[in-house]
Amino acid sequence: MTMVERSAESPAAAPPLHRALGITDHELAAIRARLGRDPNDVELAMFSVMWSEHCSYKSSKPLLRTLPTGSAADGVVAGPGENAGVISIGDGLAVAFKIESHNHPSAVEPYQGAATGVGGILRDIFTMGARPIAVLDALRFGDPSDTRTRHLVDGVVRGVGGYGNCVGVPTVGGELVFDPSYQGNPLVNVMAIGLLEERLLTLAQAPGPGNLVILFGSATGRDGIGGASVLASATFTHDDPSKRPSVQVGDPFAEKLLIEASLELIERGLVEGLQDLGAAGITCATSETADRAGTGMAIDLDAVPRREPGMAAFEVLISESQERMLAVVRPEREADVREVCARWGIPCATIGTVTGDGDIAVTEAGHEIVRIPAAALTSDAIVLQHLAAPPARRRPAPAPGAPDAGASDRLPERGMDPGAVLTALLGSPALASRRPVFEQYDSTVQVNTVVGPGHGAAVLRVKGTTKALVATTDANAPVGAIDPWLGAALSVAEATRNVSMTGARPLGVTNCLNYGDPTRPEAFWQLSEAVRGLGDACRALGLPVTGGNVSLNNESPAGAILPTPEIGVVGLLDDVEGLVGPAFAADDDAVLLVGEASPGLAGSEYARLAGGAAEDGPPPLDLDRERRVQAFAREAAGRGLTASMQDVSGGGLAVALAESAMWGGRGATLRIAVAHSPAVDLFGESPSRIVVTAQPRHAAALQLLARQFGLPVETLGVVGGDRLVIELHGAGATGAVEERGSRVADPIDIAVADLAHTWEHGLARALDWEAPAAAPEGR
Amino acid sequence: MSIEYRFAVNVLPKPGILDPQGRAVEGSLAHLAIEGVTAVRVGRRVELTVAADDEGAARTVVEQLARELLSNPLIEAFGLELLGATSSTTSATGAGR
Amino acid sequence: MSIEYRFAVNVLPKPGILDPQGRAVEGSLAHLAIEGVTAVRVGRRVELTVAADDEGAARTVVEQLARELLSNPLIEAFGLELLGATSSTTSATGAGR
Amino acid sequence: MSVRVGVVVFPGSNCDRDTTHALALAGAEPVELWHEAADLRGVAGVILPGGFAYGDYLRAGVIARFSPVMRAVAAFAADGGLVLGICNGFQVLAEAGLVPGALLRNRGLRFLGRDVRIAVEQPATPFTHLAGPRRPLRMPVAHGEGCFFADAATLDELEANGRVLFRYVRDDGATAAEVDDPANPNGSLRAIAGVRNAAGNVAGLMPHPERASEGILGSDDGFGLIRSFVDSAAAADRGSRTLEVAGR
Ligand SMILES: Nc1ncnc2c1ncn2[C@@H]1O[C@H](COP(=O)(O)OP(=O)(O)O)[C@@H](O)[C@H]1O
Ligand SMILES: [Mg+2]
Repeated sequence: MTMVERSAESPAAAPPLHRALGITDHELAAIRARLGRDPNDVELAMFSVMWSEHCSYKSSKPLLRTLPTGSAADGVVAGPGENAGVISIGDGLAVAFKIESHNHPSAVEPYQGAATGVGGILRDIFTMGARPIAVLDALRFGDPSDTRTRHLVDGVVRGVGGYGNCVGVPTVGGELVFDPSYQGNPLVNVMAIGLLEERLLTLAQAPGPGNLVILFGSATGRDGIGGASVLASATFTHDDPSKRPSVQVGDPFAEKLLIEASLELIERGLVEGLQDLGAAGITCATSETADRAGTGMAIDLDAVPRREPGMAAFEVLISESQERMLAVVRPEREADVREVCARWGIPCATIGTVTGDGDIAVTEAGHEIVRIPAAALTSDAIVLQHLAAPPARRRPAPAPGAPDAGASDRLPERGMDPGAVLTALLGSPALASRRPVFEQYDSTVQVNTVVGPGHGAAVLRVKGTTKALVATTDANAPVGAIDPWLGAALSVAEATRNVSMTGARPLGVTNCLNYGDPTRPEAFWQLSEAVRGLGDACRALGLPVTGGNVSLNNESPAGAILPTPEIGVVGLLDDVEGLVGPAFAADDDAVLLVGEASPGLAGSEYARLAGGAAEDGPPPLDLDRERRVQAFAREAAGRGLTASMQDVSGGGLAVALAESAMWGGRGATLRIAVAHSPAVDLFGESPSRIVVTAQPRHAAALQLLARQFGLPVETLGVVGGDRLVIELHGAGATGAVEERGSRVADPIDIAVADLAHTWEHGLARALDWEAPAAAPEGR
Repeated sequence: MSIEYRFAVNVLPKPGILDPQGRAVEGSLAHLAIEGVTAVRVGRRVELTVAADDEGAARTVVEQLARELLSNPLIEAFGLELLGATSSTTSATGAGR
Repeated sequence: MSIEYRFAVNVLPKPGILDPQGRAVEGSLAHLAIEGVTAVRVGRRVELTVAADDEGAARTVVEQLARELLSNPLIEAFGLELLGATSSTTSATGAGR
Repeated sequence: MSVRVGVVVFPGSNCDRDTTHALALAGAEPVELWHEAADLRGVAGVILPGGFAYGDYLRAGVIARFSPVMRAVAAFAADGGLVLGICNGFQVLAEAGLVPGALLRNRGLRFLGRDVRIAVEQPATPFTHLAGPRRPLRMPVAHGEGCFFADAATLDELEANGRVLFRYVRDDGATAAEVDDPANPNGSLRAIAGVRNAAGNVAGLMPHPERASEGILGSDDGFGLIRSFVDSAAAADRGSRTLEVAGR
């Protein structure tokens, strides 16, 4: 008699097991339909984790199907559905990359949550036969002055470093964003990149009935029991102890051995398929690999090595113990596999065989305790239809957490001192240097790091070739809160633009969609609009979406997070010698602005600084212009016309110029035509704009090239001196004298060293960390 | 006049929680030619002096410290050990070692 | 038939050795509004089970381990604590906590 | 024929490939030395690379010290063989007592990965004689336990006998302070970044010369140290065990 039946007989007792496991009555009916009978308790537990949002994508699957996934013509070797996307880069090599969230575990236990997040995404990479070569961490927290936030930032950063540093994969980039909406629900999204020989590409499949199923890596304990279903899918509240399953603890040393052993197994052709164990543990790894190959598996539970005595069958089946892998191996190669594992000191056990019946069958002490069609757990899992409805009021809302009364009046358009605004922006927690964070990461191990964290996209040379990979992550959540389509499209535009600024060609996009409770029509609308924006932007830019991750239910009792479409991009530079950086390179170089500002301050850092969002909405995005701007940048770099390139993003044109000046250690004397208002032209964040510097002899050719791409171009001035001087001219610079005072905006005139000082110290001050130790300049 | 109590706080991974350090130590025993050692758990020990009117008050302070700062209640458990007490106000550093 | 002894090895920085962790704990006391705590030293505690014929033999093993592996004599001093003993050969995991 | 230089691979070593790469650039033939084999395969010098041997659990370097390969390395060193420990390798050598001192947690209690500058204190050693004219040298550190510690008498002895090989310095070459000086990333006593044993044939340093051995990586200041080691190993291979070589 199953628990389900017992509950039905005594309705007054505790809620039925399926509901306690997070399975709705509707879902239970769907499970019955697939099995043709009632599930037993163990099977129910397996369904509960496999049909969780986290594993099944039951809310997002139909949306994700609309994304462009590319083809062999785009070089795509493996796309969504595999552990990571893989794209060919020539020379027989390919790059694997993927981004994933570990938001809820990090909220509970920041160090271990972040550490195991890194461990999990790395396994997705080396499972495919790729050696992990880089990590990027995209982090979002609440108010930096809050004690709990500081605790989380400290723990998460230590966790990312604690794991990545130990396994020897450099952390080369990421993001750190503060917004009150993340107060109860921080975001920890981690992207990993790997490099593989294309011939070694390995898929997460279990082909060939009769093949052995081998589990290797750490022993199985009670880690994260219920983690997948409860931690990752139910709304998180701090005070509900029942939703605090045992925390998973990461062991980066074990992972390092797992990387070496797995790559050796693949290199020697010893495995037919390989899958890491993540959420839902053995249940997920067995059913997904079998389902992909159209096979089944017979698993002997007693063969699974355990860390703890007395574990129940369901615990072994859904445990999320870290650092484990599942290999499908031909019987005659079992001994070799065992030898490799033994040499790396890794426990290894044959736990079953591949079968032809399509079922996951589990025996314990000789009795069959589970028989479920693999498809029912994975490809044929339930799909939910949710209602999507835009919010009733779609007028641009005040920035969350900001006082909303008279928001537009708070914007210091009138009589503002642009120099003071620029300084405030550079020292703000949003834009200040992230050095105190990324210095806790090893960013140079593996000797590939040409450009590490700190100045735009990361650049990694590919040994044995002239090539380099360029990577970045980006998400525009504030605009996404106002217009989720635009937020997602802007995120793609900015991430790809960051890559194009180096002269590299973006290869593909991975994404992590961090949204709220999909049963709320507004949250589901945000998600569907974001997926539409992601797809539209990628189609416009001609890029495949090769994979990603969806994290829903990012809500705390205080409310939902800003919808956050995290975008990861990898690009290819054919010749690393042609790399273009963002720093002003030489005195007397001409400074040009390609693209033009459009009005709209909502969602900008300037609006945040001013304490409210403008009433005018966010600036628009013209995807075709974005494509042309990036194509121009690559062409200009390829022809060797550029001395530096930098896109205009957070903090607007003034911040972009200040960064180029600080990073180059040299000033500039510039004049900016104000077409709209000083705030829009200096600090607005309208997209598709880049600052290009060039030797004077190349300036004319650059202007011509820009016009050939149909892009507006304007000469701003020249590099030189040790001050950043920006004068404003044009109609908008004066305005109505009676309203704005005689001088609308004084020129900016600040020593570059002062800008740098403000920028370097802003974050440590905001977090109350000890003064950041400034590293020697250069690099 | 308050008394100075020297306490030790022992923090260890909770039973069932993975202890990678303990595992690494176990794995290295063979190299040391040591046999018969099992169940190694690696934790922290913090020794400190607290000035208070009586042992109960001192214990309350140490317990708060252990709970909020020295241990992570999700994955670690702690125990207190009283190492000694001196009624003077001179330092009790090192007592109990 | 051997006896299983559960020991703890307490390892602490020698007097005079830098202990930035101890200082960091002291530095954060104010945030917790804790007063009267001084002389904080942060070290390591390792608990382990050793099977031996008698306590003396067990102690010898633990001492070797403490000296060679668990502590660095240049900077650390250690002490042993016997937590318990069971005469069966079943695991004594967690004893003494 | 190029000289065979051994690179020890402990479980958890993660700079072994980087070191191999730099050695090959310097013209050596890198030879992997597996931690479980007590055989040095006839190499003329041994490098213990960076990483997290055995996870750096317990204390950095301590567990690795007991692996079979370390018995062979100790014997090789006792016989005058050239041994260099980089970062984690330095920690292993210190734990094994093959170089003096101990490496404590960074004073800031955080892992630090950044470029530092080091001065070569002893230009005429097998580890430094080809360091090149650039002073100071810029290269990355990446460690959580790199604060060099020894008692005052030992420190005096090291200084008096030219056993301090490298010190952390500021941009202008001035020795960094022990405390609150960003130029000294871990708070090492007397800003010591690298030392050698009394015989002069075993050395360790915390910064990573192998990560600063190509211009494309931002600095090739470390390559001179790699080349020094390869050159000295080649000389030892030819039978000349001269440890002090003339400066350039
Ligand atoms: N959490 C982090 N980890 C590592 N690097 C980071 C992190 N946050 C920011 N960075 C790095 O700091 C720099 C500035 O970040 P950001 O402003 O998001 O870059 P961009 O404006 O180029 O998109 C980038 O090089 C980025 O990779
Ligand atoms: Mg950005």
